[in-house]
Amino acid sequence: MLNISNINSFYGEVQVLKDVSLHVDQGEIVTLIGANAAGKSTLISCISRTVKSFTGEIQFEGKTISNLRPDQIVDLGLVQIPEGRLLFPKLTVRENLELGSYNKNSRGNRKERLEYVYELLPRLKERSNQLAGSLSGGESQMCAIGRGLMANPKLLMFDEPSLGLAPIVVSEVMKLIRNIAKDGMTVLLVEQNVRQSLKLADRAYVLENGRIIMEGKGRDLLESPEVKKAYLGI
Amino acid sequence: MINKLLSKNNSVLWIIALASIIVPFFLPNRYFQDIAVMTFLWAGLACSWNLYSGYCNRLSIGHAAYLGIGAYSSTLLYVNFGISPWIGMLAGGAISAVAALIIGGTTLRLKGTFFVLSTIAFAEILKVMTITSKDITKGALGVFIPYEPGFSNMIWASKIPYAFLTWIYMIIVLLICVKMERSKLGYSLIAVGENQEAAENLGVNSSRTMLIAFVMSAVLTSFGGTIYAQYIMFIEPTSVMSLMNSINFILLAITGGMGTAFGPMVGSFILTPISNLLRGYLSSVSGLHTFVLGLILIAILLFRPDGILPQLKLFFNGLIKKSKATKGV
Amino acid sequence: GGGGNGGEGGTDSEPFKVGAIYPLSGANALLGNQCLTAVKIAVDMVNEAGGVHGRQVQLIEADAPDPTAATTEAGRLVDQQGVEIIFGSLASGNAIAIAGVTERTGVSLVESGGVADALTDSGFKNVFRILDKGSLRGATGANYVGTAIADMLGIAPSDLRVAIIHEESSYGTSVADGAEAKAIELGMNVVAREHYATTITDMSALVLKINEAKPDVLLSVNYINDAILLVDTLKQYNAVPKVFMGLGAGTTDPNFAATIGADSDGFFCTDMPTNLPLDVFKDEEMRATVSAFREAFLEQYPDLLNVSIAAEAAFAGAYTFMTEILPNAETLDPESIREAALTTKLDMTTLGFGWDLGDDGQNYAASANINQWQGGEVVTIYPEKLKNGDVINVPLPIASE
Amino acid sequence: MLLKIDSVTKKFGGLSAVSDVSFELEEGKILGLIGPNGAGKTTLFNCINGTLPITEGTITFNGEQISGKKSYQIARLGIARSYQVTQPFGNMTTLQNAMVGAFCKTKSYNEAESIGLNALKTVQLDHKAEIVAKHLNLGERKKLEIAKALSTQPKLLLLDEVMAGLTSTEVQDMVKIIREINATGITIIIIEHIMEAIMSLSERIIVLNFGKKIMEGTPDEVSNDQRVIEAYFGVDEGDEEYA
Amino acid sequence: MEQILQVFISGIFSGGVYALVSVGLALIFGIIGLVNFAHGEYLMLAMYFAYWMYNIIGLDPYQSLLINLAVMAIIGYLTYKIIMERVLEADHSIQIILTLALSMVLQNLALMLWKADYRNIRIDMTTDTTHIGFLTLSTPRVVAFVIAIGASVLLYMFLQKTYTGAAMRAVAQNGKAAQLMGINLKRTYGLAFTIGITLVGLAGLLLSPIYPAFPLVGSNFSTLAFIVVVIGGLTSIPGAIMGGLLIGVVESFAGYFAGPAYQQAAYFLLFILVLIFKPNGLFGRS
Ligand SMILES: Nc1ncnc2c1ncn2[C@@H]1O[C@H](COP(=O)(O)OP(=O)(O)OP(=O)(O)O)[C@@H](O)[C@H]1O
Ligand SMILES: Nc1ncnc2c1ncn2[C@@H]1O[C@H](COP(=O)(O)OP(=O)(O)OP(=O)(O)O)[C@@H](O)[C@H]1O
Ligand SMILES: [Mg+2]
Ligand SMILES: [Mg+2]
Repeated sequence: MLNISNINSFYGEVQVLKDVSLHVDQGEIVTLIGANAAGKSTLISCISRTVKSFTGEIQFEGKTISNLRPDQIVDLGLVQIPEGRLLFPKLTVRENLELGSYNKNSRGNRKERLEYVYELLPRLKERSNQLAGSLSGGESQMCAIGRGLMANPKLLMFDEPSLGLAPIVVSEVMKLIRNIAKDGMTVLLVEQNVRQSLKLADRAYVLENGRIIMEGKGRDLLESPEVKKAYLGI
Repeated sequence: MINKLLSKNNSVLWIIALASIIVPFFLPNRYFQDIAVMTFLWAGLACSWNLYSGYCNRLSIGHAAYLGIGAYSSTLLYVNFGISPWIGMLAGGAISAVAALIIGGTTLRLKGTFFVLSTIAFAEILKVMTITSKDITKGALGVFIPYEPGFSNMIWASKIPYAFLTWIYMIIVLLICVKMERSKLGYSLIAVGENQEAAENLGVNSSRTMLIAFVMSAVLTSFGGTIYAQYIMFIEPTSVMSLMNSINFILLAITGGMGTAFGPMVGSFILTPISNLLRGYLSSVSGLHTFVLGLILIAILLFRPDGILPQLKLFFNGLIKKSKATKGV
Repeated sequence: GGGGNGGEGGTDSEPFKVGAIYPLSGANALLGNQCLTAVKIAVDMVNEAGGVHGRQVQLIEADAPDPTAATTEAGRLVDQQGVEIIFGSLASGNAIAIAGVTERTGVSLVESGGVADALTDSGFKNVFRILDKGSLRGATGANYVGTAIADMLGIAPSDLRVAIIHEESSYGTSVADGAEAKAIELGMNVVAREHYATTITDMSALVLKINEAKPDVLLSVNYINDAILLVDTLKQYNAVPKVFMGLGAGTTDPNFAATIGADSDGFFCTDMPTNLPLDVFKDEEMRATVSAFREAFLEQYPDLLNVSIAAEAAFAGAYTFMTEILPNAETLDPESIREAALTTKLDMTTLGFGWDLGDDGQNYAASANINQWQGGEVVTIYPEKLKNGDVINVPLPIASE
Repeated sequence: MLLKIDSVTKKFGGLSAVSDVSFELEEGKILGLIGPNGAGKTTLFNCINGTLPITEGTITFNGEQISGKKSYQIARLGIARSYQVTQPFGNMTTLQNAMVGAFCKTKSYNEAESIGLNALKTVQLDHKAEIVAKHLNLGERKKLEIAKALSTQPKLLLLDEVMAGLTSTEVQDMVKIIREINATGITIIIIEHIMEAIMSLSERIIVLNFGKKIMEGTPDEVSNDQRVIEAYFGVDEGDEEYA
Repeated sequence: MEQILQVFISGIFSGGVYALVSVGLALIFGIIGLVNFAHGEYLMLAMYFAYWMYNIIGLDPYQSLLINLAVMAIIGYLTYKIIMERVLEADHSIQIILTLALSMVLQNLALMLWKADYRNIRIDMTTDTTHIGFLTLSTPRVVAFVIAIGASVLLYMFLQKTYTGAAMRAVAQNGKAAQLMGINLKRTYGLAFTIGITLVGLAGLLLSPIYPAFPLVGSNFSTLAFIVVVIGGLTSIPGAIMGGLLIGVVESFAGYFAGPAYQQAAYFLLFILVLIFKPNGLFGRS
């Protein structure tokens, strides 16, 4: 479904991604783990085209998308839930969600999407008229996920959804991702929370210093001694 | 003292600043010397502006007010009471300090754009006050300084003493800026400009820091105002305190590089001669010279948004590297 | 630059350089450019007639939107270009700044625009002003109100309510000062005095306030744009006083009547003589000069109905100085020029008044006329010798009540 | 007692973000502060260091009442904090960032430079001393937060989620750094959602929920407390859940 | 009392035009975060354009409304494309200087091309008055007021009720996030800038029967517009409208009670008072 080949990306003179290739198939949960500053967010941003300084080829459903605008990518059904949530603080929760369905293919059935999201995340319904800026950390993350779902994406990319969340919320978020995937959505998950995300994933990639150094089934990687040492501190 | 200030990055710029005083001696006539005087004066003024606005990254578009206070204080003392402008300059500085305390006290806590626009408001109010307080300031008629050359009158027949005076003014302001850059005040000021709350949490008294810098900036500007008045020998509110003058401070500082000690100087060294020469030689089509100046500015900003100084530094660093490389071989 | 298309003069010496400094950009650009055009025409005429002391005149122009620029540009003309005379400068502030430069170098400044008293009261040696002082102009207008108009209205001067409005630059201020002093001297009731910035965009409050004071006569110093806005607003609020006495600048501008239309009939304007009929000039030669100038000027400003007073003054200053004063100077050094300027007496210049400078460089033969708009034309009412029409519409038919 | 929090309440409009919280802290200790998102942990920090005025209660530091003082005054008395959302002075170098803090206690440029450099060394950031702070990555920014705070030479250090976004291995590094800092005699309060870190560092832990202190105890006591499990840890549903 | 009411009402009506000039400025600042110091120069361009339409083709400003707005929209869009788009990410100070330079360029371009002459449009309505009870109102100002308020309300509805409006508000708060919602960032910025310029164009048009066009006419209004916008809270459209009316009234009262020389000082003083007591403007959120 998503095919990335030989991506090299630069910030100024610093090379952040080095020859990265990966693919995500229809219906999968694929996770990308890696230390801080490994380049995970950069990779996601290359896919979304909010980072433009890269070379290489990105294909989505067989079409090359590496020269489209960010909004065109969203229109194709490839949506990112960004690191740090990036809500619209002065809009209400509901307005935030509605903006999620701004793109062409979800505008039409905004009502149903909203129902769906409220059903999946009842907390948001309670808060629908609150300004997003005053939500707590966990609620903000819920809102960001809900907003991503509103776009009715074919492939949803999560960038560190568990960052700064209380353990109980982290579990909730992980469950949520699993449920979304069960509903038929494809997921690319970027996480620092290696243990939980590997448990969740069908397949996983390990990114280190901008290079993919390992790939395999989630469970297998969880057992691998390198991963244990490098990311789990065991 | 000077030795310590000659830090490695700035040595080339110090050389340029110090050496620039020889330029007026090589200029063919008073016209070009006049431009040199204006260049030094505006370099000093822009550096004074930079002392607060540049380092703290909060633009004041009202510095013409302090220029005006400096010009009017010394001139009125001189014309009415025969007090030497050298003393008037200090008086102007004191009045500016008071004005800056009042204005700063009310506006420094304002955020970004609110602050920027409030500075315009204060300058305009001061201008209106100057126009309407006819009994003291002669209002719109302006004040004319009789031509009586003499050191104590700060009036000379030749341009050279003015060039010295404005150059010394510029150097003093530069020294103060460079000294401040490497001091607690400088660090605090830059930090406040970057993130006020975070700075406070590191023990920076942000309002005090800003106020001190703001007052220093106003006082230094007003010294320049006195020199300006003694040089032009005529001041009137609408031209001295004009918005255009306020804007000129910023034009020079940003063109050269805001928030660096030498940036405003570089800006003035480039823009002041250019704008004067453009006006001198493009007057046959009215408006052409300002039009061209505007285009030049737009071009600079679109292609070199950090100002010219960083570019210049890169250039010099390149030179230094090259010379080292050749030596190595 | 103009000048020097060579030809019959056969002058082999260097050209005689003169400068012109006017605000060609910025807020005063409109009149500044007209003045420059007028000076250019004067230079062309002089050159046609063989130049000055047999030398062709070369004009070098400069733009000075403010006094600082005026200083620098005066320096350029004097020190870089070597001009001997500067024509200028419209704005009094610029004139004073230029005088600062010319004073140190002995170059003459022939001023035909700035009216501030300070220019000739400050002891400058090389400043020669052909037109009247601001205070005198204000006084002339106020005097006419106190003497003639009070009579026409049948109100004793001491019962006459006058209001003064002026724009707040040095021009407006100095003229209004003169007017107020005279009005008080004549015992009139000055019921209001207000000033405003020319950038004003709405005069409702001003008009309402002035109207409150119920003036019979409004003495008004404006530039053109604000003059029109003022009259429009007076009309809207039905607050036109019995007599409107404009004091120069905007109210004498041909655009004033052209824009306001028939309602301008009866508005007074005190100014230098303007657009005088040719027959007032003293001889055929002068008539030819004036008409040639007017023609040449209007050719370049086809939209204008008449030559503006600022341009007429600029022409008169330059032309008179080059054709009447300089020939009387033995040589073209500052001393002789000054002597010629002060000793030459003329009973008429192209402005309609004479040339008779005091030691201060002020032309004491200059005096303002009392004019009135009639049918879109400026008609001179006073002084008697220039008079070419009778007063109409006192009080104004559109006056309130 | 180095720090004494006495019935502190902080209200935002109707919302009590911190409500009636009291505790004491001895010199030299590390205190953990946990609780669900929005429990009021960061707000409590903001109250202690004077960023926010408190609504009720008193805070005493080193025997001196500090509630009501401005944050720069409190910083000078010896309380420093790091930000959950890092707040570097983006256009200054890493060293200059630290020096801003160092000027809190000295006027001398050279002294400030050496204090700053030391702080950077402590957090292992000295190799980036000349890098402009906006170019640092998240982990480095977190370290810079600590270095800035350290360079004010505090007695009490408030650390707000300095480990969020780090992998376990990096977390262990950071734990070491914090221990070292503590070993120099600096008292620490630490907020963290990463259990492996907070459990191993803290001697005592305070749990906040809806602004109230619901529990105070040793790591063991806290992790076995039913209220805390319900409110914070969640019931461990085991591995199978994700399959 | 009647007189005071008259002063008040004439203030309100001149405030309508200020509001319209300011609304465009507030929109551009609110959405793009760009302080446009060249705003007044677009007012000038529109006034010149209205003048030519009247003088050459014989259409009065109300007849040439649509074509004038279209031209202003094109000019606005071109400015955005050629200049503004390149500095969207630049520092505030760069943007300020850039727009200042742009204003120098436009003012002097006008001077070069069209001379410094004042270009008046005299239509019958120019000096017409409308009477309501004992109140006298200048008819063109009444028209300007009504259209200004109407246009501002339309703009507000547009922002609140349409997809594109929502996109603009989103972009204003977080450009990157908006992009991730599928919003075309640059196009939205371009649209906001274009609408802002079109609105100031409308203001110029409505002003043209009462005020002449000349190269510096913009500067007579732009400082004022900034004051209005700040009083209104910088980014708030209703704030700009209320700010405009407020300034109109203050100016009017100051002119009447203290004298026209103090009009400017009065609104600057009001401005400072507002900032002292409400540092984020009357309608601004902290
Ligand atoms: N806008 C930028 N300018 C310069 N460098 C950047 C920029 N954004 C990221 N970098 C650098 O690129 C590298 C990779 O960053 P990236 O954010 O992709 O890492 P990450 O794997 O997502 O890390 P984290 O776990 O901290 O989110 C880091 O060294 C970072 O400092
Ligand atoms: N300035 C403010 N105005 C209004 N409400 C606020 C403000 N700051 C915080 N709050 C609210 O106070 C509550 C406590 O917030 P706080 O940031 O202290 O939580 P926290 O415990 O640090 O959470 P997290 O673990 O997510 O960082 C939250 O509900 C938050 O929305
Ligand atoms: Mg990341
Ligand atoms: Mg927190």
